[in-house]
Amino acid sequence: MSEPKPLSLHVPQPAVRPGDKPDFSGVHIPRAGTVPRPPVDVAPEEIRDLAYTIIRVLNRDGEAVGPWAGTLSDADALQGLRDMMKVRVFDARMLMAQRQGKTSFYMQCLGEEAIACAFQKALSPGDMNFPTYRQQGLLVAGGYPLVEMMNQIFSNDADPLHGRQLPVMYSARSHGFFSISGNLGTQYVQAVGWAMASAIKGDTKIAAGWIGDGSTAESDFHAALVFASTYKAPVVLNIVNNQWAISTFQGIARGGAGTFAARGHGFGIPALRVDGNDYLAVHAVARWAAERARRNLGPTLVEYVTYRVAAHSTSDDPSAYRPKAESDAWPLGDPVERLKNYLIGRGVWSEDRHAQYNAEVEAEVLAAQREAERHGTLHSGGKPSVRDMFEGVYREMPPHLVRQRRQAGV
Amino acid sequence: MSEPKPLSLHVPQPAVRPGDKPDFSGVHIPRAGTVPRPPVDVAPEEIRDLAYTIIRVLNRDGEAVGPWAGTLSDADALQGLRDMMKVRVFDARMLMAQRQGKTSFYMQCLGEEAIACAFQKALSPGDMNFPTYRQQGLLVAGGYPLVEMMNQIFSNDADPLHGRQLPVMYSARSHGFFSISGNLGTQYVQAVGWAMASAIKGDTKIAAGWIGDGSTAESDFHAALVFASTYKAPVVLNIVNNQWAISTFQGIARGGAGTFAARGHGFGIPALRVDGNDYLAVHAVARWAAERARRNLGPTLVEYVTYRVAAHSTSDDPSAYRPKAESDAWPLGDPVERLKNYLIGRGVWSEDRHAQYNAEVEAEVLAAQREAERHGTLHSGGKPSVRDMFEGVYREMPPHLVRQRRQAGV
Amino acid sequence: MTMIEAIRDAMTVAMTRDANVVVFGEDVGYFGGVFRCTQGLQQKFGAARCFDTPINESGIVGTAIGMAAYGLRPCVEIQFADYVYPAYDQIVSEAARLRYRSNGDFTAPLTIRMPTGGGIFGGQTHSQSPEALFTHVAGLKTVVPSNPHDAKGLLIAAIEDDDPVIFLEPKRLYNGPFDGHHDRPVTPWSKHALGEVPEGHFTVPLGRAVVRRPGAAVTVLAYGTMVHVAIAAAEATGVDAEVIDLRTLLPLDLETIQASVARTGRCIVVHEATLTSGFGAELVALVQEACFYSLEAPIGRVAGWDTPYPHAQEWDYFPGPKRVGEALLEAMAG
Amino acid sequence: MTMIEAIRDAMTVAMTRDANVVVFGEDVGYFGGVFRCTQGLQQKFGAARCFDTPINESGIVGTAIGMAAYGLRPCVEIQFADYVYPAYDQIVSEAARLRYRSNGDFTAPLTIRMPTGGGIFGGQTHSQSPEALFTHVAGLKTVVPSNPHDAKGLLIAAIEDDDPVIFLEPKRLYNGPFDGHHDRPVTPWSKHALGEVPEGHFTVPLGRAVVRRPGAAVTVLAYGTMVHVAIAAAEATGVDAEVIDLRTLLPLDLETIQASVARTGRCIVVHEATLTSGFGAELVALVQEACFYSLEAPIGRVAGWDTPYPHAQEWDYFPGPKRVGEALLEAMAG
Ligand SMILES: Cc1ncc(C[n+]2csc(CCOP(=O)(O)OP(=O)(O)O)c2C)c(N)n1
Ligand SMILES: Cc1ncc(C[n+]2csc(CCOP(=O)(O)OP(=O)(O)O)c2C)c(N)n1
Ligand SMILES: [Mg+2]
Ligand SMILES: [Mg+2]
Repeated sequence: MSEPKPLSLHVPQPAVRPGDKPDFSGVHIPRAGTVPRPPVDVAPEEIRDLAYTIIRVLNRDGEAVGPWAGTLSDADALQGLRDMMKVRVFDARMLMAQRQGKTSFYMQCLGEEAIACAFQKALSPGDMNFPTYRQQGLLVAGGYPLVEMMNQIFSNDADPLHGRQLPVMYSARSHGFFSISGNLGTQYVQAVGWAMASAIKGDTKIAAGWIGDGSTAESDFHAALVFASTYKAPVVLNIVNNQWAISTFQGIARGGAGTFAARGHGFGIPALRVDGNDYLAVHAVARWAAERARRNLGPTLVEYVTYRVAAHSTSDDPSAYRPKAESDAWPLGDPVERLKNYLIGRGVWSEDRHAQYNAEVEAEVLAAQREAERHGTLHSGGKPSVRDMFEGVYREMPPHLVRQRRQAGV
Repeated sequence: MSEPKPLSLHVPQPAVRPGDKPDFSGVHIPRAGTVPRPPVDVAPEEIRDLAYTIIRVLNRDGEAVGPWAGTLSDADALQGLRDMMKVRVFDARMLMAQRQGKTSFYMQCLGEEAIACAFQKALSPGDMNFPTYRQQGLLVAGGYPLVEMMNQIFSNDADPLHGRQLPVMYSARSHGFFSISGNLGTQYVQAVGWAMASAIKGDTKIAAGWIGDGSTAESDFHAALVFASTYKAPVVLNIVNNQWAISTFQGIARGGAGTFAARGHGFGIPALRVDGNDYLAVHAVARWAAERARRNLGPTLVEYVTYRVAAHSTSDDPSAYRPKAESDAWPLGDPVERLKNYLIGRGVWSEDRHAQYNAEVEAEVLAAQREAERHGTLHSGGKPSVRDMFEGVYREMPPHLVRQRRQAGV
Repeated sequence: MTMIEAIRDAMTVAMTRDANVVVFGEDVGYFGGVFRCTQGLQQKFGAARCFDTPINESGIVGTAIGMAAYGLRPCVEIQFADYVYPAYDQIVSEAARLRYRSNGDFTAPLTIRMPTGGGIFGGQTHSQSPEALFTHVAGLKTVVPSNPHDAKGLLIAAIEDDDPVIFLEPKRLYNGPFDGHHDRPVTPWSKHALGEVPEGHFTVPLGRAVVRRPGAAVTVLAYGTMVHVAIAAAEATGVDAEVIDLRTLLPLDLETIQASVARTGRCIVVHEATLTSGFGAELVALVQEACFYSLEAPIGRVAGWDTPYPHAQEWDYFPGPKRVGEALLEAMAG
Repeated sequence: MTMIEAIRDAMTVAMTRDANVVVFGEDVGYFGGVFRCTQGLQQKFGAARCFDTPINESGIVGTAIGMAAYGLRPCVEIQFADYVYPAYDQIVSEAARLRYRSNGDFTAPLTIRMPTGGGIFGGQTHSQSPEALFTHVAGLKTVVPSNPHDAKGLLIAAIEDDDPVIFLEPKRLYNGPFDGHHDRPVTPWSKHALGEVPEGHFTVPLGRAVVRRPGAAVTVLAYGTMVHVAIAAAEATGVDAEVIDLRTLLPLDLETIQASVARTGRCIVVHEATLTSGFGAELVALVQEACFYSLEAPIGRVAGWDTPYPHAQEWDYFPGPKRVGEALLEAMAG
């Protein structure tokens, strides 16, 4: 070997930064309908390709095409559209409420509505999601009352979590929605444990873990894959790749890997990549993965390719790190628009009905907000009690907490 | 879907247990010389197959064959044989010393000598290994004095670590050997950081991380692969798959994955699997991976397929969890025997010279032991001072430790 | 019964009574654990209820939390307390807060067993006593038994408890009481009254201390191995010390402590963990607050030095009867 | 200068003087950190010396240890102290013990910065004060500045220190001093004497406390945000309290503390972290030992309640001037 040259550190950079023209030429998008649909009991090594492509159903003309099409009736698809619209209106109102000081914090899922909304429809009662803070669609599509969500967001006196949790950190066992943690990634391996428990008991329930592109770098992602792989846990492991982790582009977490889905290969876990802005595709893949789990065939890793249109949270301003117009250039379009066009094409929906439903849902959300606000918002009206702050640390309050509560005069 | 059937938990089991006949029919071993040798700048996705096969050079007839052969002169191979023999004799003596109560604990690498000994020869001065407790071969092949190793093992008054560390937890910066930790996996990501530092500084040094099959399940394995992949760190990431993690067979850590090497694929890291009992193959692959790192081409993951012939440590008795004769049935044979036969075949070694060298090395090791024992063993003779217990917690002793040291009367 | 047998017996009883109790960890299944505490459980209850895990402590606790949320009662083993740190996030951020943050919608009734303490020449990564890292965390209970009887009763109580419990097993006590005289032969538990362990189901309730040696001159607060060391120190010095075995660090039985110190007017606190920010600091803070006007001398602490646990200097590090005895005499002189 | 600017300035100075200083963490590179503490550093020093990392705290600290062993001086950011737990093993088992276990063959001169404390309605995962989890660990130094001047001087000292330093930045102080009166408008640092920060290189040595408010009646031990709260409580109650800003928790400046308590005969300890096993317990234990015979009243502790940090009840949780004032009066009455 000749005298070695100096090494240098490779630090991945996104294609563009503020001021640059948005550029998604690096995102390879196959035509809708072109990716095959294997049987659910396929051997993982036979479908490695599915981790490097994008499963898509809705084409540019708004038609559902290919082997993954046809999992939903028109009525179900209509319901999906309504769910997504409701999530979007809900997000917009809560964003405004935060700006008005009615709560401290909010997180939208703008542009990602299809993923949680469609996934929820692939589950059965008793199944459990282990979500992140960006899966409000699971609750909305699952019929969880909007007013309860708002009560939590406002930390008011009807907040089911008694003001203890940051806004949007819901918990709803009744609706298959595990308590959200502020710590990234921890829920992923808990989902595996929950699924293992179902298998240990000989039950039929399955679990779904959720994680963001950035958070796949967390160590509990690995723990989850290791345990899921070893015990063939009946779990669907979802990765929502919305291209950004706060200010950090997905290339930092992905590194030299082609895709996040490919992470499954090292574990023998079948991995699929799907158009996250295509409600029909998401549903079809979710159903496929859920069926695998239900049939004791083990875990599936699913990467949803989407784009985080809004800021990370109300504490964030993305114009500091990415071009303002980047979301408009996102090549997979808008999930609501795409499903709307499909349903109009099917003759079961129209621009008018869309506008009308939007008005209805605005009214519904507003009514829910009025009701929630009757119970107070963060800085005015009803509040959870100070006593509540001391309750629930343990099942029974131990002596030292009783002393402290007394000291606090409550 | 029809009514789902009850789920059940899949708990992997080894093929055999104590009392059963050893069975390695599941281990697929390709013929020596059949696996191609790609150029070091190959695209990782083009060599995925190398993670599912075994690179082998020495065939059954003791010949070096195929594209990975030829990296070592006869003189170097002879040195390799001597290194392995020395490690083996050293291990045997230290095991005995532990049984005699001269130390509290010892760990052998019986059957795995080729890996560390051959790898060390692929590095250059200034490179750094981040080893586990089973890479004593790195030190021996690197020329670190046996007596220093023994001083550490005996925790005597010449122990370079002043009695602070468990036996075998060496540290030898001068010999490219990072301080061993008792906590599994932590060193793997530190190796990546060390390599990144070399790249940041524009130096030419590379690092090597070491981990066992069982420990790949640890989360820091993931952290290491994520960071190595993202920053293309100049590091060789070694996995020593010796089939066992204390009492746990490798199937528990590997789960549904075909091999441990395959874990690299999800990160776009080239992954190779090599016959860990074939000194020539280990060296060839190590050199390939080291060259990649040195040429700033990034990390390589290497899985060494081997077998832990001895107990996990002196605290372990493997007859409780695996057949006694399993190691005899191990299809990749013994590394010392294989290299010996090769060298005899080459006409540069003989059974007699082998026996003679063995006697020499026994004498050398015994002499080293005598010298070490002059400095004491754990329970007799010279000891590190109690004062040493208080030193080195910080660069300068803070007041509270000064107080405590005084209190201890030293 | 040895402490190992008592712990195994506790799990057997719990698993027999409640099909939701599951046991897992590294080397815990087929082999029965490196200290053999789970020996035979896989054979008895099947591999779905007692199994080996991959070596990932965060995964062990994380899956246990998921299982507990499902309705199981996992009792998991961390092979050594020194290896609990990779699981620390799951314990602190998740298990400890799940009930609170979900307002009881989900709970985490799990027990995390781990061998703790030194005295076996295990060096810095087989000797640690990390209890203070758990007592600082709201939502956790922390238990340290000092003998087979309590180990069984406390472990059953821990498994049946609806909150997460950290269960620290002083490994130096596994086979016999240990009073710090490392140069004397080990007496087996079979020769000790607390080695007599009732058959079947019983509990030692969490949160109750017990006076192990009554005395009038000074109160010694101890737990685990140090209970035996404290008794030995009292015998050796002849100081009429009252030795309290805390058994549960959190919730703490402050009443028993307070009653004793009010009587004796003197107190020392002993533990094997490093001194600074150890659980002894909390004990001192509580006692000086509760008993300020009865205290006749400063409360002394005897603890591990603020260094990593060394290998060769193990017996210089370990706070043995000599150091405890000196502290007793000092408390009497103060 | 705000505290954010002071911290940024410290890193700029350190990076300018020593090419071995590197800075990295989540969102730390291009964007400059969610609190903007590293803004501009990537532009100034290049992406190889200031960069964004994958979201893996163990990876951040683990690679930093490797780099430090190589010879660099990494100064890494954990986005919130609440997210340090995944890195806890690397900190406790590795960084803290590397020098000791290798007898100085390898060392880990690294600084781990993290925003700490509540007061921004961040709920239980953006409000924690985990300092006691570090002070219990031999081999670590732990620093908590209370103002821009000290933040800069201490951070430069930390980066230049040859041992691993945990550097906790009270986020509620980033933009102005905060005395717990959350309903009053924030005064910016530009109006505070300690907002005046010398240019260029200077250090505030680790291990030295400072008296922030002289007084004769009672000693208050505080650090970070609570220094300001304590001063406000003293003003409000009229108690002639001496407020000591510890600045470094470990090594601790016991001399300054002892001298003060010996004079005042009374002491209270305040921190925002949960009470039980908090660093306050250690302070109480040390003070009662060192000053037993001068103490005229029990040492009081004012701290966060032993619950997770709640969202809505933030100001009921936060140990504000009212509670500290009560403790002052109680100490005077005791
Ligand atoms: C353990 C931990 N580290 C860091 C954070 C801070 N943090 C909150 S969200 C976030 C980015 C997550 O990105 P991604 O996983 O892609 O999810 P997304 O927000 O895009 O949905 C970070 C770094 C955290 N909450 N927990
Ligand atoms: C964090 C941590 N967990 C558990 C252990 C206990 N332990 C020591 S060695 C070992 C098995 C490791 O097996 P493997 O990685 O295959 O390496 P091998 O011993 O076979 O070389 C275990 C579980 C440890 N040292 N550290
Ligand atoms: Mg994202
Ligand atoms: Mg192994």
